[in-house]
Amino acid sequence: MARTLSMKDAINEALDQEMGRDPTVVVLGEDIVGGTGSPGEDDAWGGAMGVTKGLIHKHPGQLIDTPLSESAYIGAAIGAATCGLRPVAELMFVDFMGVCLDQIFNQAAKFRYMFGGKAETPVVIRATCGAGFRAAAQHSQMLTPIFTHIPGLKVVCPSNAYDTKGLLIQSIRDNDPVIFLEHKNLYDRETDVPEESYAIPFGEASIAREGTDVTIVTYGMMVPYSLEASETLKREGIDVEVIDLRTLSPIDLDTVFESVEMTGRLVCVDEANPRCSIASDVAAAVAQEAFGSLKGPVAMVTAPHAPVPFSSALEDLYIPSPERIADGVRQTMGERSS
Amino acid sequence: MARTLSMKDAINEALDQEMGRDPTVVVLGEDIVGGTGSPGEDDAWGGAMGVTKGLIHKHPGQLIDTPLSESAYIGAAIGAATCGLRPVAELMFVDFMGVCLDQIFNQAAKFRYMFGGKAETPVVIRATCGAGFRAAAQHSQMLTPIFTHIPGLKVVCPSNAYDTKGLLIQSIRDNDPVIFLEHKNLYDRETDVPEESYAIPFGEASIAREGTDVTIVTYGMMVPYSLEASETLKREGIDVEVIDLRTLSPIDLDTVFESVEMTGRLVCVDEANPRCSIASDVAAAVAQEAFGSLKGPVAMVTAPHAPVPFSSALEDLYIPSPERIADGVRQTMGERSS
Amino acid sequence: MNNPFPLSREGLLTAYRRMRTIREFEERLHVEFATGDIAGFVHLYAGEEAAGVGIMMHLEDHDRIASTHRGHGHCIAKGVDVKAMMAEIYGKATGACAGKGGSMHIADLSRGMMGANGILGAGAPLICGAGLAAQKLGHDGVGITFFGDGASNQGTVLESMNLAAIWNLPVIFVVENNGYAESTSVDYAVASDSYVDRAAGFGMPGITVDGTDFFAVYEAAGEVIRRAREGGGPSLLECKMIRFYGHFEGDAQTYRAPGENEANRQHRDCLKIFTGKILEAGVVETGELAVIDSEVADLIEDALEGAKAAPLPSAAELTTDVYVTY
Amino acid sequence: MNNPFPLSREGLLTAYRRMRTIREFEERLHVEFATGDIAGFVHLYAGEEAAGVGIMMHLEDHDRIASTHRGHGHCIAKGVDVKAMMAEIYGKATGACAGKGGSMHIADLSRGMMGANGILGAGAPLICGAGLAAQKLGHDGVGITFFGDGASNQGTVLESMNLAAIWNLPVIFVVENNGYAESTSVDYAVASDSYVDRAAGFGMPGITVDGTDFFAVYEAAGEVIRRAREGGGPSLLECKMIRFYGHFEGDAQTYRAPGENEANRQHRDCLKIFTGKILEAGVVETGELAVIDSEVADLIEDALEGAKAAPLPSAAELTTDVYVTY
Ligand SMILES: Cc1ncc(C[n+]2csc(CCOP(=O)(O)OP(=O)(O)O)c2C)c(N)n1
Ligand SMILES: Cc1ncc(C[n+]2csc(CCOP(=O)(O)OP(=O)(O)O)c2C)c(N)n1
Ligand SMILES: [Mg+2]
Ligand SMILES: [Mg+2]
Repeated sequence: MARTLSMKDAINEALDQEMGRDPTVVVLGEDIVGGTGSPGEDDAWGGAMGVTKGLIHKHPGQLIDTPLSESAYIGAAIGAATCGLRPVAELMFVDFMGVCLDQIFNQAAKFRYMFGGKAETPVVIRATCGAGFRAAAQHSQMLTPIFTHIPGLKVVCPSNAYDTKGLLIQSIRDNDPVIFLEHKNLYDRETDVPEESYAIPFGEASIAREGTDVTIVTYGMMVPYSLEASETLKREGIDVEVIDLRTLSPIDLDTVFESVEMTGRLVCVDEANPRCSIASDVAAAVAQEAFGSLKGPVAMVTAPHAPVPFSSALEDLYIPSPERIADGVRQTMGERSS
Repeated sequence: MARTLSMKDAINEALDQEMGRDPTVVVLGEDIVGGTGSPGEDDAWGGAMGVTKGLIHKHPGQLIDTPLSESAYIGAAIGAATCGLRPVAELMFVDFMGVCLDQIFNQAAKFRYMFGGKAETPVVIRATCGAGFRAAAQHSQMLTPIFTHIPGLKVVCPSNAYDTKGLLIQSIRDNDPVIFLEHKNLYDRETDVPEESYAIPFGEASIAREGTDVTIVTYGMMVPYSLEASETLKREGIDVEVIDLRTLSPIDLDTVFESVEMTGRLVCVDEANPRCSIASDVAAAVAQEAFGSLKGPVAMVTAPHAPVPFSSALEDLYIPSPERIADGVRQTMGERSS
Repeated sequence: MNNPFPLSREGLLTAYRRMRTIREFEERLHVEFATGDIAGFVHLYAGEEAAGVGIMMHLEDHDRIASTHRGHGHCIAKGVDVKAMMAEIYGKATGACAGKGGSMHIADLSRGMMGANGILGAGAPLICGAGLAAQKLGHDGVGITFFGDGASNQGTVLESMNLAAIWNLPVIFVVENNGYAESTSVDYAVASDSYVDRAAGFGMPGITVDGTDFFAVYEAAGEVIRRAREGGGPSLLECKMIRFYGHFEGDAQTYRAPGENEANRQHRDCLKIFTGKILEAGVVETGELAVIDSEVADLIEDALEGAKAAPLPSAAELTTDVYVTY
Repeated sequence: MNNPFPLSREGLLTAYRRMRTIREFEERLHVEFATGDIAGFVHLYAGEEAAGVGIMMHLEDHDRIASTHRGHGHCIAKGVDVKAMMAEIYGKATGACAGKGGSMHIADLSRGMMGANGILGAGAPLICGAGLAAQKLGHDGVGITFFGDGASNQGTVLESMNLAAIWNLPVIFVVENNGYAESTSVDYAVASDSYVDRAAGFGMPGITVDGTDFFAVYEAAGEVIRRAREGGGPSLLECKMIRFYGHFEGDAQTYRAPGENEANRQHRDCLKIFTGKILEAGVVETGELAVIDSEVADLIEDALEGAKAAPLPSAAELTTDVYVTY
């Protein structure tokens, strides 16, 4: 019988299995064990969201709590990756990238190229991302386009527990620096997840829903939302194909092009801000490479060009909703406008 | 008789005039005066490129050399901007943003929104950008898409001395945080620049060359390169319109759409890396808003998805050249492919 | 009547009112949070009141503070409107930030409060800017940045200490050392034995005080603030203190020793210590404090009711105030 | 023959050869740069040789260093191939980084050289990683990060000192204090009077030595490296030194006192000081040094000729090695 796991537990299992398989895998971050130096229980937190809870007892010595110095410990993870370890560093919220970005984008991302191919930096940087937690402007961002822009990084943002396990295992085994973004509002969602270890290759989108009328290209939290929109649209007689990119860099454009060739209509859905986004990236690629297949304008459904607001009333409007996604799709169903 | 100035001198003049006009304008950065605390001459550097040379003698007390602590002094400029100063902080190379990005993107950019409209942060962050200096991967980046992605920032990247003076004056007078990016390979290029003070409003692209067959949308160093390509293409009978965006955020899409409506063909040229770039941003906007005007696929001419290489042999290939731009244009001249 | 304290009777009562207001505000939030009515991350200042108030008693509106994720106490001590704060925490249109900021971003520049901050250490560079502005504009304002023991290891804080020292800025670096960063002990995370040593490494004087003792804080803060105002440059002030609740609401606190919270409440409650002293000295009477207590209770009750009843922001607000000019 | 030095005759000659190689390399680059043949930013280590070599004499290939923008000396002292370095500076396919890195990014992980770095202070976190790896993999390797007086104010460096101390990492923080950051004086930019104080603020021992005195550096480095290897944790080592040339090639150096460079060359040339001592003690003879000098001159000449003659990278290289796997 199939076993279900939450995305949170899938991450825990992936880390557990990889640490068990390879003693050079070390996990470090703020309170990822918890209680270090404190008088109470050890394993007191397992990370701010409890994702790494319980691992320290299975792999003592492979998990390390860090001080609140992201440049130092993320940089240390990167340096250690060039010295024989395979570190998985947790950045509690991706919003904190601003205090440690240099180590990620000028160091880890560029070593191999700058050093003429003579470096390998097998580091994974895990971070939570996304809105919907009432966590306001500095704890709710996607920032996926920023990492995707940077050559030398691989960028992963899974939409479900099954993919999460397989992609995290791949990330740890991969020899390039990987930014692994976990949407906090997906943490508790469950899917079937096999117990055995498995890796999902990078650069392979998955077709979350097959359809023939319109192609939605998206990732992360917007995958379930797009699926929800598709159900609504189905009742209106619109048959939507939903492509889950899974990895943003590398990106699987072939799957996108194939789908658009069939449907002729494209809606790019992105929880990130709109300018220079994943949505615009995909829309532009199609306008360049698959223009001839398009029956009409592409649509983009994204967050507005604004920080994430705190108030539930505003945050609910901020996040692209299944309704707004459905509207985007309906918009593309008009005939070619020219 | 018209007076010509280099872009470097145009910046110097804009700072000079604004500091003279308003004593709350202060300029700070590393070695922007030079020689502080040292036994030799003061005004020893005027910044790494000599841009601020001579200003300290005209405006003593309004220029401040900083220690090599970008988070601290860029953050101080931001904090001071909320306390009645109008600081212009120099980040020597935009590539150094990784050590101070939090202050820019989570603080300056978000204050006004997070505080419910009750903050003004009139700060300008000047930085050099761009390749062609044989300065390798950590001193040659554009990074324009990263700042453009972030709501709350205004992003300027001028292509000539005249615009530079007017846009820098506007940046200093503007009450929002402005990222002002100066392409180091444009510094010595001269244009006519009026002596009197003038401001160029944000969000108004300029048509660097009128043409009817194809629209090139670009900015910065790629403007002169696109103009060069246009001259070549003219001899082939292709009449190119070149749009210089000047400000990337806000962006003047109306001018882009109008031009594409006329030409039906779009080439987006960007010195930045391709993924989630300004090029893809503009291409996507057109595919969404002006799709009906397009006669065929858009083309994008950008740097490759790679860090900037050191060797002249590689760097010359890295930067989109007039030849590659011309190729991009030729590509769009084929008929609609569908 | 003999007053052995460095504050007048009125001063003492003002300090008490502020501390009591913070305590009441936080205790009520703790209860309300448990009902599920309050969203997001809420970090309570209860137990730490003497530090914020002891320092802020020396400040005027033209003095600036840069606060932390645990900012309610700093806000109240600096004079931010309590009702606007409460409404903000409830995400309402009448909030201090029109509902857009929430607990972690309450600000009121008109009162010199530059914002709570969701990014550890981020206030340190900003407050250097406040100090720089005071210097350049020629007024005697000072800037105070608060950060916890955990945040004291952020590069931004450390860079700013050096910057403030070489520019001789009127800035105070206040370490609110409550012994924990989330679940992690300060003994593990901070390498030096003493923050005074760390201050010395950046060429500035440092003082450590018992942050549960209002008077100790008040006096030390008075000294470093006076020095800063007079052009004597920055200082570091470490307040050793107690956080009564978890890191944020919802924290099970298993990292604490058994009985730790109870012992703290009993022996190290800064408010009890303060009232004990002023009552014992006979400078104020129990009845006076009781009046304040009931006024404060009413204020917080009002604030809560007001916040609950207030309207949510309208949809149009979603995209306003990203920029001053568009 | 009586050898009063802590190194054998061979050790002394090796040290001399390394310092001489750096000096020759840099002096030749200075000349070649002026011809316009060399592109980009070039920061010369001439004058500072005793520090890099004095430290690196204690290191093996499994020890790691993280260098700076002024990295040629560290590379040579750590054993990076001089010809590959020169070819790299000329942007050639035969360069240490296949021409993709240039002067500011020369690296050779096989020799434990983790790279020159264009970002000030960036090596400090990276070297903590090297120390962590040594700890976890259970070998006795140490990590040394170099940074200048200017870069000593970077948050990354300061955070890393705390991290190294609390994790007891086998890491040494070497401040190469040449008195200037570009044109700006260390006296202006660094708040504390002494780097030893700064080290104390992060709970680690610090030593200041005269970086123009090879033996002073060698002994102090020996001590802190030994301690680190034996599990005694990190230290800070400040070397006070002289930069003979400008910040980068092309710097007019008007910030210096008149005659400063000449006086430095005359009285504070670490190479002259070293040879003076070993010759005076009679441990080596002038002729031996002359042989090394001419061998080194030949090596650098070869390296230069090789670099000039080498092919540029091919166009296909533009997009290779962005990733290990695509
Ligand atoms: C740059 C950054 N890193 C991590 C966090 C997550 N975080 C928020 S509060 C906190 C603990 C702070 O501890 P401390 O500074 O001692 O303050 P306290 O909560 O004890 O008042 C952490 C790790 C953050 N907000 N910003
Ligand atoms: C983060 C960062 N800020 C600024 C620079 C520009 N920069 C390169 S070298 C240098 C001066 C460094 O001085 P110091 O650390 O004393 O080293 P030295 O050049 O004296 O060896 C500066 C400001 C940089 N490369 N990186
Ligand atoms: Mg704390
Ligand atoms: Mg120096």
